[in-house]
Amino acid sequence: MTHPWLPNLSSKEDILKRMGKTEEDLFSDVPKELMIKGDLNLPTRRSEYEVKLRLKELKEKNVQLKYPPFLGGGVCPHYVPEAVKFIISRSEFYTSYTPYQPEISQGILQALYEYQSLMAEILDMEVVNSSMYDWGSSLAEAVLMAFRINGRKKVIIPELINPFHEEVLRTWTEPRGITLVKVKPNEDGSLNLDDLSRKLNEEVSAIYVEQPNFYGIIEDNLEAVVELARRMKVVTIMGVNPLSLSLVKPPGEYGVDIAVGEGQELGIPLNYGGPYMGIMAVRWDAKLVRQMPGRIVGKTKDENGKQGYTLILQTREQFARREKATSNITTNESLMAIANAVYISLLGKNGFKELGEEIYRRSHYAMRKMVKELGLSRTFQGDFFEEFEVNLKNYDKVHEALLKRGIHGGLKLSDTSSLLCVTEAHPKKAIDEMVDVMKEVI
Amino acid sequence: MTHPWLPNLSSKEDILKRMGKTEEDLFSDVPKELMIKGDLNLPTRRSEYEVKLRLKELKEKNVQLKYPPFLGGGVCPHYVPEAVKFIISRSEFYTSYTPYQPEISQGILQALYEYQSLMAEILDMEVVNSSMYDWGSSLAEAVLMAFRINGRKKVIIPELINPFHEEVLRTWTEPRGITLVKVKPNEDGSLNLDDLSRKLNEEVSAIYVEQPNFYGIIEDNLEAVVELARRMKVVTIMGVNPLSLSLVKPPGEYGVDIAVGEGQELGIPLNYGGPYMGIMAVRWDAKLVRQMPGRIVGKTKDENGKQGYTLILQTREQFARREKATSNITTNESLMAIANAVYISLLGKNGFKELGEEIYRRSHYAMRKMVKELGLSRTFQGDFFEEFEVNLKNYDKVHEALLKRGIHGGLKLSDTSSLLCVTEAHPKKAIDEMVDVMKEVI
Amino acid sequence: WDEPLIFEINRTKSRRQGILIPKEEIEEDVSIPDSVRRKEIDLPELTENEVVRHFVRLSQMNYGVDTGMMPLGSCTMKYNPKSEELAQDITGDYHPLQDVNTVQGTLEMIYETQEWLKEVTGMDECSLQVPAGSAGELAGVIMIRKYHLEKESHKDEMLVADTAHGTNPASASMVGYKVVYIKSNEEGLVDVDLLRSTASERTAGFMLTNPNTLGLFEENIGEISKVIHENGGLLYYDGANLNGILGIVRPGDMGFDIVHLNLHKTFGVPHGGGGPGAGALCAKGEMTRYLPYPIVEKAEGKFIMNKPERSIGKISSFNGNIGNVARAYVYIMGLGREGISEIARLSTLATNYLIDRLKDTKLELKSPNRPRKHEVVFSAKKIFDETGISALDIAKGLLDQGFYAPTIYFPPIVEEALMIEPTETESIETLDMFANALLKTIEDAYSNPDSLRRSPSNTAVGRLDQTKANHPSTVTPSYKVEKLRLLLKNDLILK
Amino acid sequence: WDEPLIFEINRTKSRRQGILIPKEEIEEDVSIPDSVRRKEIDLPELTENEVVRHFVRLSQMNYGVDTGMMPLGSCTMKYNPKSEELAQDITGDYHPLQDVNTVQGTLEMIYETQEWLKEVTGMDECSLQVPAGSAGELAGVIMIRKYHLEKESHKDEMLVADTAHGTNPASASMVGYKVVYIKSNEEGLVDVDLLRSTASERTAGFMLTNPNTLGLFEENIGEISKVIHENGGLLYYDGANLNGILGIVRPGDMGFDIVHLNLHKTFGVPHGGGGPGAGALCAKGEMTRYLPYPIVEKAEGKFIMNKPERSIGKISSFNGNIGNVARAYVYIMGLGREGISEIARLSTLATNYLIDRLKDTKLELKSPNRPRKHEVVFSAKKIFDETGISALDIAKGLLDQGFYAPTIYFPPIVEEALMIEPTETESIETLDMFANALLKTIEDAYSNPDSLRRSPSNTAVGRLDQTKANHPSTVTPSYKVEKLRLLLKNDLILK
Repeated sequence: MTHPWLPNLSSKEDILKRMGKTEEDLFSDVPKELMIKGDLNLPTRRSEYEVKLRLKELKEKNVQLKYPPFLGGGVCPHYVPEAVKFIISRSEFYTSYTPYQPEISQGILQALYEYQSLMAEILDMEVVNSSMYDWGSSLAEAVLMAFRINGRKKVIIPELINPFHEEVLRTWTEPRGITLVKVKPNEDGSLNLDDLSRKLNEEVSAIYVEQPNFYGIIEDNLEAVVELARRMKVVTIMGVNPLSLSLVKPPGEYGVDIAVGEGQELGIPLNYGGPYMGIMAVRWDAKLVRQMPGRIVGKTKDENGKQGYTLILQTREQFARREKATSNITTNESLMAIANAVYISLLGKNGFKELGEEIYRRSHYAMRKMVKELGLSRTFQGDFFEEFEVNLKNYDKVHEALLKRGIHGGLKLSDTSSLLCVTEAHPKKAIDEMVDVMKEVI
Repeated sequence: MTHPWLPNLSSKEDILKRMGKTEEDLFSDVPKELMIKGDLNLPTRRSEYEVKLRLKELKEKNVQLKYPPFLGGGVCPHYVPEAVKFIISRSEFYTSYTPYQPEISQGILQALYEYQSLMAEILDMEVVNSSMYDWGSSLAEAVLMAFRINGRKKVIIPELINPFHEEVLRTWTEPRGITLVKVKPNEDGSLNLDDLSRKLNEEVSAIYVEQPNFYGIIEDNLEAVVELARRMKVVTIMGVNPLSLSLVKPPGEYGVDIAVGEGQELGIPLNYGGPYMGIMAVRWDAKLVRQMPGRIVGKTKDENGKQGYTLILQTREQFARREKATSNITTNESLMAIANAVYISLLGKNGFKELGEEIYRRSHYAMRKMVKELGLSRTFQGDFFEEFEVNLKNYDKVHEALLKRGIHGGLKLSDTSSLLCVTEAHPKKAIDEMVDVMKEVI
Repeated sequence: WDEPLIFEINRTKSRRQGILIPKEEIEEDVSIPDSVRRKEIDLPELTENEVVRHFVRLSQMNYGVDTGMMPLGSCTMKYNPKSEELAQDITGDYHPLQDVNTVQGTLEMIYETQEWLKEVTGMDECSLQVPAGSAGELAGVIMIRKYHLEKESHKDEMLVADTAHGTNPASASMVGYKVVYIKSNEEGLVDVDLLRSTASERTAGFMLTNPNTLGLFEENIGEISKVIHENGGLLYYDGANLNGILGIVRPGDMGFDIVHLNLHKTFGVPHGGGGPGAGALCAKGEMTRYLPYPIVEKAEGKFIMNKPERSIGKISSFNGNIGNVARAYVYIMGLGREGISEIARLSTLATNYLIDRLKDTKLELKSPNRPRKHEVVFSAKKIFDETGISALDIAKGLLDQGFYAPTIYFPPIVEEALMIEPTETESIETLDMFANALLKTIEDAYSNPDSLRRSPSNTAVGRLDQTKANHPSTVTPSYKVEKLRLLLKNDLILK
Repeated sequence: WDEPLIFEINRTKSRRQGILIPKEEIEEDVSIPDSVRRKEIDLPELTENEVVRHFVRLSQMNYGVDTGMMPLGSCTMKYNPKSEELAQDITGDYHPLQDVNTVQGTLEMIYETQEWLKEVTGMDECSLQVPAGSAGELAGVIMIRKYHLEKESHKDEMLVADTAHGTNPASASMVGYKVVYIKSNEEGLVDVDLLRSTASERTAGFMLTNPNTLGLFEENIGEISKVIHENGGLLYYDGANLNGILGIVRPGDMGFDIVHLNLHKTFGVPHGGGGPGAGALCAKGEMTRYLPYPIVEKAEGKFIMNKPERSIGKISSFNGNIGNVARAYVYIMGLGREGISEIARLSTLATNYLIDRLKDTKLELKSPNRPRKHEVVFSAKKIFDETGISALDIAKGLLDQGFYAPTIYFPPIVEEALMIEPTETESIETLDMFANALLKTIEDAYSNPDSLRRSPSNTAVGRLDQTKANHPSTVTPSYKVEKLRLLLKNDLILK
């Protein structure tokens, strides 16, 4: 037998002979009764072409939509430039490992340093790690971090928190006895500061706010939140859609302690759930930095004074500290961080702003069209970025009608409520067509 | 204005200022009356995403076939492995130029040397150039080469020559007064040696044979052809489908002077007409080598005795010899030669043979099924490789019926004749389905 | 070469952009009030060419499996077949919250992958929601906790082998367990007697890799399983080392209750410079009820997303790293039953071949007569004692010979450890070259230690100043900090 | 590093294969008779990993536009936007002989490209059937011949400027024309008086590039056109230098009858290490009837393939390099009218900026006061005379500084020529770096000529032994020859 991925398959006997051993010798320590008998119930090997045909078959079982779905909920359809795909397809990057040997890993180290630096500018925060799994896990780690810092067990979150991230937060923190307390929204969907003040006390470890929140609504008084938190020595955590920071104030300007977010919207495909890209950043404060999980790349010099990059502050990590580590994370989302870095570099100062504005305009166009032409209402009236909610009489009916035309509408929040995401990936004619179809059934 | 491909667009004025010039100064030598006035009638610039949407729109105007078309005629559908695509997408290769500076072009030079070497093994000939445009142009160049060698103007070609290549041959050689004489086929489709003997005389510059010929038929007596030609000092040119050489004798074994052929079937997509890959090789004979067109890479050493590769025998080429060059070719198909090299390396000794056998088997299966189940006949009865012809009552009717099911049948040779190509890219069920549909209309 | 930082390429600061934003004619103003509006941002301004060239050059300063052998122990740096990239076709453009009726093909792929992983692990159910191995571990430990809570058994200790990966204790500790280490015996295996005396009603579980990080198969696994289960504990399998037994023996058959897999190790998904990977978390019997969701199931000919009855919830926000699950799917399909059954045989063969090639050196080996599985850990202590050349120096010496270095100083129970995992995808020729390079480095340790201590010298940079890198007054984690340092004339201390 | 030849990687000669062949269960024997059956073949036996790693390593030993600036004169090595690769979607899988009804989208793309190229050249019709520029030239000269033949005018001379690309005379000669060179005047332009006295009824045509290879615009083009046409000749435009006037002036408006374009130069198609490129051949008035076919036309809302009335036929076997035509399509669409009109402006700006940066050196320039267009040719003769450092040495010196070298020793009318074409895609910063590198090299010519003569030293190999490479007793064009040499104990002379 021969197989394209197994070079020594056909010379196994020769090699064993050279060693004076048999294959049985190599497994003599495995109890006979445990060994697999007979064939595994797996398909027979396929040639690459047959694999491709199988994938094609599967793809044909998926519905080919006419436009990207109008779905958000934390990740959104965007156009990923070819240059981004090209760079992360460079196999020196994608087949490499965590750069524990910096001398022959300068490429990925510098690229990750650049990711950290670019994200630092976007967030306006000094220290960004080189990735967590996704927004949800970044948030969970941030809360665990706050717990390590102040030992308190209550965490305040907004009622309009993204429920997907909230669930991850619960899964990770519940075992440590951390409880979540929710703050009501105002009528416009923003955080109700009175309710927040009421719930804030000395048992509170951290306050988490989202910008924008799950309904896409832009929080307009986060200065007050941070101020309140500071008085109670509560750790402030801000979750951001980094793309929204093209238009709205970054976490650094508010002086928050920790920022988390999702990098998917900056050059990463939807991937039916992942890989995504958990952003995590902290202020320039040793207490925060030393409690931050994840890998960080820093700049230094080599023996000859030449500039170079290396992993820093590794004493926080699991392989060195074991049970005392700041996190168990090892495999992260490095390649996605590079995708972010390439995409942000391509956008640049001007493109980043233009993209934010175009998304803002298109999503507002869609919302206004639905309100005007379909007479739909919104539960919360605040200004929003990219995502917005509308009330429908019958979500399912609309959804089915749209699907029939190859259009996937918004996310079902309830039988009468839909959350839509509109980005630069949705041409005007896609929006118009969606509204037209909706008109027919509403 | 700013454009992603034009770095100095926004700083044009600054740069001009640094030079103390205006843009008008730079074009002061262009007569005013010739200068373009107003806008060119071109579309407005599109963003990359808009380009992608336009391409998608165009693609949707094409018919999405269920299986690769059963079309040959010199190029055939095949599976191109991902590893091949991956390698020729390495931009150090595809954005590079003809390796005139060997010191920083060793990669492409070695890759081309490997192409030459791998193709030399397949053809069993010593000297292979690093590509012509396609089979047709290789053939034309071979005939011009023969003309340079012996100054004679008659060229013998088989009646069953590939007509697409024949036309290229005519276009290129007619201006030089070269005339083509055709040799009849035997009943089985092979070359009629008697007819050949009759037409062979001292005015003949070259004999061209194809293996297999346009009807896919394997020539079984090429020794005799070469022997006849040798007696008359006629240059022998053999056109080959290199994939068929997995099963049939290579040109080198026959001792032909020049081999030409098409590399498309070894790892190059159909590309709706090109890029393809013209193969050209000659025997180890100075007279032939010095008259060969195209670039050749050779092995040598550097000043420190280190092995290296460089372009050789460049005195044949146009940039040095101008009107006395062996050809005007400059841009060739280097990257496709590398695709060939990667694909042949992946196949290896065993895979190459297996592939040939699988294609042989599938195409024979298809032919026999049509003969048995549909009662179709073949004009020529000889053994064939990959392509075969069948007689139909009504090509158009069958073609339309197949197209309706998303199947593209063979090539129309006449109202009652179809040339089919069956390769490893056509699963058995595709063949079966085609025959079933044909059954309905025959 | 030196490649400037991306911020420093466009030195004339002219206005450039690397991609055009599509624009529709829509009459909408951006009406964000000034109080929340972003003012400034310092991002590069570059054309596509500048960005591409920059990152292409960076890539060339990086070493991956496509460049050469990466014998990193416990990392399973195997070749990643190019066809895996085809899998993006059924994942890339799909939103995780799409109506399941629109993604039946993708769900079928996930379902099949689950089925196949169940088969190779011998477990009853698998969840692919965990985005990496350590996330799987975390989820596994949370499952253990939840299970015991529901059983109302008070358990606060997690047993961990002293050869375990650092993630094991870290995961246990994240969930609030007290970590109790089980020291290995002389042979490098779990000391079953010690285990027996340590295990108690406080024991929530035992986290184990088998083969362990020394590459040794825990042959007493049957007994270990018995001890743990008798104490009401659960046996947890760290799948990082599965490559050493894949196709030979299954965790499920060895008595493990929960297994996490690293699809980026054992199942050929590329490592991406540290990630993304993909994980799987599999469980047996009652434990399947606690798995993270969604799990894809088949109901009336349709694929649906299901949540196990007592599921611990979600460990990442959506469906897991499905893009990489699809790569593993291609990998398993390409190998098939025939290929999968050879993985452990061939990776084990490679390891033991290397041991054979290195047996007459000063490298030392615990239990030299036991066969290794996927990896082997040598001690360079003798060399260090005799020449002052450390495991680190040896690692750097290998870099100069065109190889990536083995894992060093792990596991901690071996002094001057060199942990080597060749995998089944390195040819015998490459194994020989690697052995020769290591032999030459050892020779150099004796004949030319000074130059070895200064290695690597053929690399983009030499050994880096780690003190400067980590010192509060010089630590530089971003360009923003560089700029601040310049502005504050270096008076920026991390405190 | 040294990368072994692909034949020499699997040294143990074990049976390996890099890709599996799909196999169907079909009962068919391979019944080729022994007399024509292939016996043996010596091909490598390698796994996918070995093949990929080999070629990845080779790629890293290669320099392309994605690595750095390639100022090759007359080659127009501009950046190739990555989005061009998207175009494969509408070409890759389509067979050239498919029913045109099944490829309407692809035909529409071809049609639009034809239209756009007509517009930018000012010609009446374009054929995209020519696979490269020189194939276009050949076709163009065949068209000229056929035209004259049909007019029954006896014409056997083709005029060619002495600054012309080598392809011009070579193409003319392939068609059987006698080549007559028109010497340039002092300024480096076509000597119109000489042209007038040389042109005659024997003149079939005049092949010209404008701007010429010195980068100078032939400002007397109106007069040149008049002279040629008065003699019944045709004016042929070699499009290699179109980048210097694209968007400023059109060949059609200058009086050219036939134009070939190199889509891989002017229209951003990658050069592929020497090819594939793609060509276009455009004609005006009566000459359109002779163009190679197929040409895509629109008829009753459908796209069809058409053959011009008096077409010379086909120049390549099928439809031309459509895969690359599609890349050019994306390039033009991405730039649009706004971008296309800036190409010559910016490429000319870059050239003249470089001239400005290099003006106070020992490099000499013909007609220093005339602006250059897309390229400039310096003479290093003074440097050579004063230091012995040749244009070749300067070129090699640049390699050591991370740049590709300019074209050297061309055009032949300039001694020690350095022909530099920066293109519009190199940033001002890169232009400055290149100018600095050239300045440094010139300085080295005076201060450190010996080391410069030994350059390059930072490259994979040093200067290569060209004598050995080309000598009949050592010339080695394939591994087959290497093997024969070994077998015959080196007694293999090419004679």
